[in-house]
Amino acid sequence: MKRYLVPVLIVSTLALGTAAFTQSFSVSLGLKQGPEQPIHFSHKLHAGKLQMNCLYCHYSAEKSTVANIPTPYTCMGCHRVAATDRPEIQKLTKYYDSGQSPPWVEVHRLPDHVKFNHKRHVKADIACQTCHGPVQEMDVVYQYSSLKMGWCLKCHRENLDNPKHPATMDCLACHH
Amino acid sequence: MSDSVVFNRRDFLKLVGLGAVGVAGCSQPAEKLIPYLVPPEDILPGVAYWYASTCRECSAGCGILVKTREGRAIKIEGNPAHPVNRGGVCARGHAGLQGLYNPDRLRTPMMKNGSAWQAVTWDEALKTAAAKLAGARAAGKSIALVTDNVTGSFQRLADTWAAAAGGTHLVYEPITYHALREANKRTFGVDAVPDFDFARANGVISFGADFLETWINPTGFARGFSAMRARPEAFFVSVEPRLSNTGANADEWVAVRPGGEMAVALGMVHEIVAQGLGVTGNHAGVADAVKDWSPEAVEQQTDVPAAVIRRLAVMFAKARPSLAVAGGVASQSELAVAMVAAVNLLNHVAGNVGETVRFDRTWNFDAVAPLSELQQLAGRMSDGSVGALVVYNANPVYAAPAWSGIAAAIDKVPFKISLSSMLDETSERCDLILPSLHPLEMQGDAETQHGVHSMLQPTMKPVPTFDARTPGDTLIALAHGAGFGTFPASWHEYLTGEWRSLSGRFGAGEEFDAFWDRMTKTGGAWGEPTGSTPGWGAMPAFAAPELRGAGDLALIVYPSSLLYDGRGANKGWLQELPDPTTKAVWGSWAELHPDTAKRLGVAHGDAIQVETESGSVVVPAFVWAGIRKDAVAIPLGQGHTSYGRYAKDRGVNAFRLLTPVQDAASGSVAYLGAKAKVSKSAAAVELVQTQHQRTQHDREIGQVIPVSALLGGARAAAAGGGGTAGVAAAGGDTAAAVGALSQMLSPMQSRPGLHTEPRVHPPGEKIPAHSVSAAEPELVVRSPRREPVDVGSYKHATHRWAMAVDLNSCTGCTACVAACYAENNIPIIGPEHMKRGREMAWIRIERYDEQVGGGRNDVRFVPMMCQHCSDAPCEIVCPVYATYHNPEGLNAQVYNRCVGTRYCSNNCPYKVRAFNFFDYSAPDKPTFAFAEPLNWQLNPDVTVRSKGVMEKCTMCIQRILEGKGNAKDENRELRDGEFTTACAQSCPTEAIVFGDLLDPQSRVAKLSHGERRYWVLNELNTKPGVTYLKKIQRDTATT
Amino acid sequence: MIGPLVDKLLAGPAVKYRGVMGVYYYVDDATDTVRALRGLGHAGLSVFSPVPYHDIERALEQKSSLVRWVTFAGGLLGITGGFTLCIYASLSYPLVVGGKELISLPPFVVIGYESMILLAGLSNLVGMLALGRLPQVRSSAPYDPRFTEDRIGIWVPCEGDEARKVEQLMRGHGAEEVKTHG
Amino acid sequence: MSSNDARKLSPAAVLSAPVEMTQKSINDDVLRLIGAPGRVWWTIFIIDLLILGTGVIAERNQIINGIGVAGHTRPVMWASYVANFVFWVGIAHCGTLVSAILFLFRSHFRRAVYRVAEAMTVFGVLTAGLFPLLHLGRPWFAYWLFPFPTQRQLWPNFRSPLEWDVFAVTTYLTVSSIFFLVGIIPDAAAARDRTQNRWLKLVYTVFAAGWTGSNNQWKHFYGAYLYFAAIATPLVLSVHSVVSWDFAMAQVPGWHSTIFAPYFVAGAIFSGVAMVINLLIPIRKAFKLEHIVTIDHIEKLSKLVLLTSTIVAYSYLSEFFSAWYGPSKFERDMFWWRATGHFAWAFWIMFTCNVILPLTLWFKPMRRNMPYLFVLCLFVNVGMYFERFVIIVTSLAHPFDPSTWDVNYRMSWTEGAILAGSFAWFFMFFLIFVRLLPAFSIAELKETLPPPFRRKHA
Repeated sequence: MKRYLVPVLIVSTLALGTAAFTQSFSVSLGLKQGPEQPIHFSHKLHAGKLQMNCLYCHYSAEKSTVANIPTPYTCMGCHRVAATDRPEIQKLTKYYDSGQSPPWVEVHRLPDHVKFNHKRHVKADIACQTCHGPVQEMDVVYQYSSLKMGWCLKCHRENLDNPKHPATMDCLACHH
Repeated sequence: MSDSVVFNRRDFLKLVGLGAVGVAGCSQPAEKLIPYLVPPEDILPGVAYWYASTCRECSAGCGILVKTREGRAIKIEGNPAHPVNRGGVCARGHAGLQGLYNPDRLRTPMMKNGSAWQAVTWDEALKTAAAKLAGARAAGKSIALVTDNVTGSFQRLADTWAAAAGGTHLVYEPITYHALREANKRTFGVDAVPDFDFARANGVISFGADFLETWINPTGFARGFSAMRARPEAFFVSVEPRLSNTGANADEWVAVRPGGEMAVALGMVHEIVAQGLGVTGNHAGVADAVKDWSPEAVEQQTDVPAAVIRRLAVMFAKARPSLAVAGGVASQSELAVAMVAAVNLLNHVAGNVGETVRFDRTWNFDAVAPLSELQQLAGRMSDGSVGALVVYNANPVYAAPAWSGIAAAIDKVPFKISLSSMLDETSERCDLILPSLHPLEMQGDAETQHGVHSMLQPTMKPVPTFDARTPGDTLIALAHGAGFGTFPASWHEYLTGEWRSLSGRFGAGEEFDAFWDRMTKTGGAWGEPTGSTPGWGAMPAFAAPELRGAGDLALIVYPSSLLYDGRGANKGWLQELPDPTTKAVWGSWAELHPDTAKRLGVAHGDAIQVETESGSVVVPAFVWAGIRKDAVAIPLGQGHTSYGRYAKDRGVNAFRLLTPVQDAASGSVAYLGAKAKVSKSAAAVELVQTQHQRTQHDREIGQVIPVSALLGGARAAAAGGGGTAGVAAAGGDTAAAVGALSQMLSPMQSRPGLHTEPRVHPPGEKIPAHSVSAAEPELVVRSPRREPVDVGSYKHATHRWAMAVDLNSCTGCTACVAACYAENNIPIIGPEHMKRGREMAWIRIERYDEQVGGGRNDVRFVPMMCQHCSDAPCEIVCPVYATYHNPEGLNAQVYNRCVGTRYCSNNCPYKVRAFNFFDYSAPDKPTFAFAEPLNWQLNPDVTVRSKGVMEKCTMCIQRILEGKGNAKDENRELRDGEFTTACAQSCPTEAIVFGDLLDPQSRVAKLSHGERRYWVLNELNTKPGVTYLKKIQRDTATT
Repeated sequence: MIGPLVDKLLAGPAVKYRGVMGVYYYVDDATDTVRALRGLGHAGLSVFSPVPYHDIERALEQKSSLVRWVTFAGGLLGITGGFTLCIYASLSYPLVVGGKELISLPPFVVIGYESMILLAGLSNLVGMLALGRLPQVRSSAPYDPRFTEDRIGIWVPCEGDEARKVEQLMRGHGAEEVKTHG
Repeated sequence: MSSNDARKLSPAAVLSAPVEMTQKSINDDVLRLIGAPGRVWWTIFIIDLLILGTGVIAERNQIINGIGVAGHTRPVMWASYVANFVFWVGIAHCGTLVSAILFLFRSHFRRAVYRVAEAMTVFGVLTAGLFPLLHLGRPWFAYWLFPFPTQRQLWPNFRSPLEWDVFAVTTYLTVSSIFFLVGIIPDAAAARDRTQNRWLKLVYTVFAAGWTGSNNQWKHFYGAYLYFAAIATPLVLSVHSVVSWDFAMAQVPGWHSTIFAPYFVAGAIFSGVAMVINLLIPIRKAFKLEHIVTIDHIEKLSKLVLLTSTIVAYSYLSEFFSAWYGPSKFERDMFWWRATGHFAWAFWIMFTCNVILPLTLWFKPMRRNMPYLFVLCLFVNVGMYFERFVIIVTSLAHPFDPSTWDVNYRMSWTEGAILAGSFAWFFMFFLIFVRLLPAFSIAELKETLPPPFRRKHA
């Protein structure tokens, strides 16, 4: 047994190293924890329990390359009256009154050399959850997908011949 | 890639106010932003909005559309609806953005404290200024207001303000049109600068007018000019001592002795009248007036052979309507009025007045003062009768001859206020600077052409880096503070008041607010041209100017086509764009004829000293045959002693060479009037050029087709019903056609042999889009097994993006290059690196002087960008697929995959790839090209490249993707021309056409299969996606 | 501290050898000895020499090395692998370059060829080491440093009487030195 | 008694050594080189490291600021770094040529010189291999040139000649290193058996891998060695062919030429042999090994220099001929410019050093004059460096499109420091090599001696 130990160790280290170096995982490795946000906003409550449409707040996702982060103005549309006694809402009101945006912490970050177009994907009937995961179950939003190129390509490869919304593998589509 | 230089999200939120939208109205913008063609609604991040406005980079006042993203202006394009430019923008127009985001713009009001500048608050500054103005008025002194040619409502406000303040409003422009106005007053009885309809003319003779560069309205004229040149017979002859870039587009260059233009015009008149050509009804009394100017007599005075004058006269008279224009340096001499009058007479006898010379829509230079008025002001300043001076945008300390005495006079004024946004030479001498907003940030209007009321609207909220105000508000605040005149509360109120009076004429019966919104949205109001054609008035006296001075070379000081009179010098793009004539950047030069240079013992690039009685400068010599042996030419624009990092201490200020010669009639300064002494100098100067070869060494990069072959080919095609290009030309049995054929099929290009034949496509074969090219290689090595790839994304492609570049239209103006810099985040790298050939431009204009030196003129401009070859040599050699062929035929460059082997550039026969030798996008590096806030201009749709990667033309892939997305949103097919590349959009002559080659109805497909097509270096079988159209070569000598 | 450890390492494991080692200077003496020993039926003998001597090899009736086949197999694997890699890579992400076909065999020849040589070389090395039992920590016979200088050693694994006979035979064939182990 | 006989039998025809040699004396002579280095060695070594340090600093500067610190321009996007690469690959070629091709041809004179030549090969490839990395705009991504599976599913482009380079050069480095290390095994055993220093003994024990010289080891050793030689020979030819294809496969006038592969191989041998001579002459002098590396050996090498010089000369002339006679105006202009344009000085240095000066080797006294030969070979190496410079820079500087002409490349101090550093890097290995490992093949030298026979051999 002992004489096999060294080769087994070497081989498994190499294999793991290669995997770590070259492969990404389409699901984060169990680190389903998002950053702490200035206001404890719960998607689980809004998108899950209250069944709000994603595009109600992130309205530019279907009109623009960029999905907007809602301004306090959007929030206050409801929270002028709703749940005004909660401390988090009072925090929000304070931001709103002082004319400032809460310093939200970015969860999904693409490198600058990737141009992702939200509009195209939303209009191709791809559910937000496909990439962002079950946001409606997340109390604190975390990065669900790896957002790596191989992960993007997986879907794009599968839909190359999609008759309605053909995907592309052309590099220029995202890198320009 | 390091996009960290690009604007970040937080800045964006601040700027568009999204971070605080609806917060108790406390940060409502002063003015509403009204986008062009889209309803003003919430501004979405990631979506581009367009605002109509007016370009204020020169006096022409082109209509522009400004593209904004995330609330910041990132691109300027021409407004196709605007009558001045009809869609084109020149390089200077594009560079307006670099004025907006100029890192050297003043950030706050500044007060001079001893010799140092001190930042002060607006309140404090206004209080001080108002007190000083009030003091000056109390002391019975006058107050002088000096501006550039502002026109429109601001002109009226300034006039009123100056009058109320007890002073004068002087409009100072270094380049003026006084001779034109004066001559028109004398000959036609109209004191105006007429419009010129180049498009209608069948032939143009220019007497020194650089109408494609700076003269009156270069962009608009270029559009008309290209329309004219599209007609094979329409000729253009340039009569000037130095071949300007306008002259470079001529079929013939008459290298006239400096100051001899008038004589040539009169010689032509003499001949026309003698032969009874033109409109004989206009000949009355003319023969007598020009009796001393027979072609033979003119030959004596001008070195222009009598035969040439006779030929030109006949050509000109027969090509009705034709057009003769007088301008440029030729019209800025001691006796300039006589010269312009002679050209007027020429137009008159040929019957062009009212046809191509139009007085129904005149140009507005009414308020511009000649130099003599500036001298008078200087005199008043010197004798102490001026108590305060207010300057806006004018920079007379730099842009006036030293002998005007303005600099010393300004120092004598007790208190000087500048409203400039830059610390230029004049502002530097002031005591207080109240920085003004950039025209792209402010509300206003302009009336550069009578009857064309253009709107200036703020295309973005003022750049927060700079604490500036609208000059109108500043003037009003000063008047209020000093207690003179009656003015409305704000400039906005004044402006709307002015427009209220226009609403009656241009309104569609709507409320004023609706009218105002419509005006801002569309860019202004302009009705049909009105006015009558004047008749011939008095016959003026004709006399040619005499050049004086100790030297033996006539000094020609001309405005630079990029820096103009120097106001563009602090814009990196304009410094880095190669001058269309010399391809020189970041400096000054003096042009010399090779024989003159030889006589002086000077080689190209050597330092020479040019000396007049007023001053002397040391510049590198630019030796070429495009200038007469008895002349030396220096461009204006450089030699700033302040004005910002890009302008300071670069080149020489040619205004300093001007001798005290003024137009006798108007008092404006004479740019042609001195003789200069030129000698070799030992000083170290450097001439940085982007192109060194003046000819193409028979390589047929830029090709021509003789007009005879073109007409012959058309006849043959009509007769035979088929055939294209050279083969068709051969069908014509004329000797000219055979000559054309031999010219097209040079030995280098065509060597058919046994082993070379084109691949035959079986009928019905489907060729994937990526491999389509209009090119028909003459040499295809047979490779029967080579099939286009038809898998993956390649399977479904339905477009093949391509371009057609018409060399017959290209005037070499470099507007496309500037547009590309703006659109594609191309960094500027400075002279040191330009010298080493590290230019980052994705498109360049190659210039080949095939025949220059008087007589037949053959200058070819070849816009050279990535050819997007179907069989691209660059792609094969990249080891990491950083460059590859995309399904829609584009040669793609993936920056983030590039490792920087530079092999692709080596293997590119067109040498159109630019390499990031340094980190131009890292703020901590000395090579950083986007000094804050220049980075605000960066296009967020285009990656900013980091060091060590190759980049090149993408055919504006971001626009292609956007266009395809729009079509998809609307569930329709793409329409030809619904989007185009930045270069094509900007081109004043529409020489570049972009589109889908697979759409047989597209303009590009039609042009690419037209008669004049060819492909650069086609013998290399690259199958380019860019088709060039041969320049039409007209031999005026036989026309 | 480390020094003695190194010495210990270099000394290698203590081994008990059983057999006779004869040391020769002359090649013909050694050849004769080998022939004689093989005549007596000693098959497992080894010869140590500073250079390979063909006479001795002939006397030992050595067959040629099997390394060539290992090399050949490696080369075959290399060229197949090289082409496979190129073709797989071109198909897995189809990208057109220079208007060429996806599977353009001519350029792949270079890759196939170089891979062939690389793997042939590596397998040649592996073959040599494996067949020559290298690297070895423990010699199969009592080694003498003179064998890398100018002496030839003949090792006959044997015991007891046989050893004595061998020793005599060696001395009779001109051995400079004979030593019996075990 | 026995050694006397052996000496009597020693035929002068095999080795015209002035000193009579025995197997033992070869051990003595060769292993004498090994051991504690003296003051001269240390002085040279420290100077060498200082130069190397300058090169490293220059490279660091280049990585931080960008490749622009070198003198590249558009259109001269490749210059000294690629020239260095080709130069060092060329140097590297001679070693394998001497050890493998001459082995196959049974040219016995190689035995005296092949170890030095082979060491030169390995160190030459190690030096050459640096340049493809450090000439990159983004050297930290150089690993993208190697095929490895990634989540991006992107592979290198196997159609690119640069990718061929990756395969050729790594293969060459691997195979030549193995060849070198395998050849050292028996000699390392000899050194192991002699040295008294425990640390050196440890080193040699590792290099010797337990070699005992048994008949079984010798059998497989030579079996493998033959096949190393057999595969290294086509490898040598292919590697420099591939290097030449970096240029020949491009369509740049002056590069796109069918004769490049043989021409580069000949040039590589030319410069490599010259370099071997440059290394051997000082070594044999400094270590008093004139009887092992004889004048005859050197003369044979110099004949190889002469032969390859004529091949190279022929290639130069035929290039000009085909440019002149052929149809391509671009080629014609290019070659005319090469000989008369801005870089004509480089061309004529190349031509003089590579074509004219080696003509003197037709004369025997010149071939046997060691100082002369040493200086000549230095010139040949200078000339061969300029050959690469001329091919790369002049061709790029005069491309199809005349608008890009006349932006001339000028070498920057960074490039100079890196070039000097590359020499220092090479000599650092070489200096360690001569002091640490047997610089001449003991086993093979012994084979040149007649085997010791008691009787007259039948």
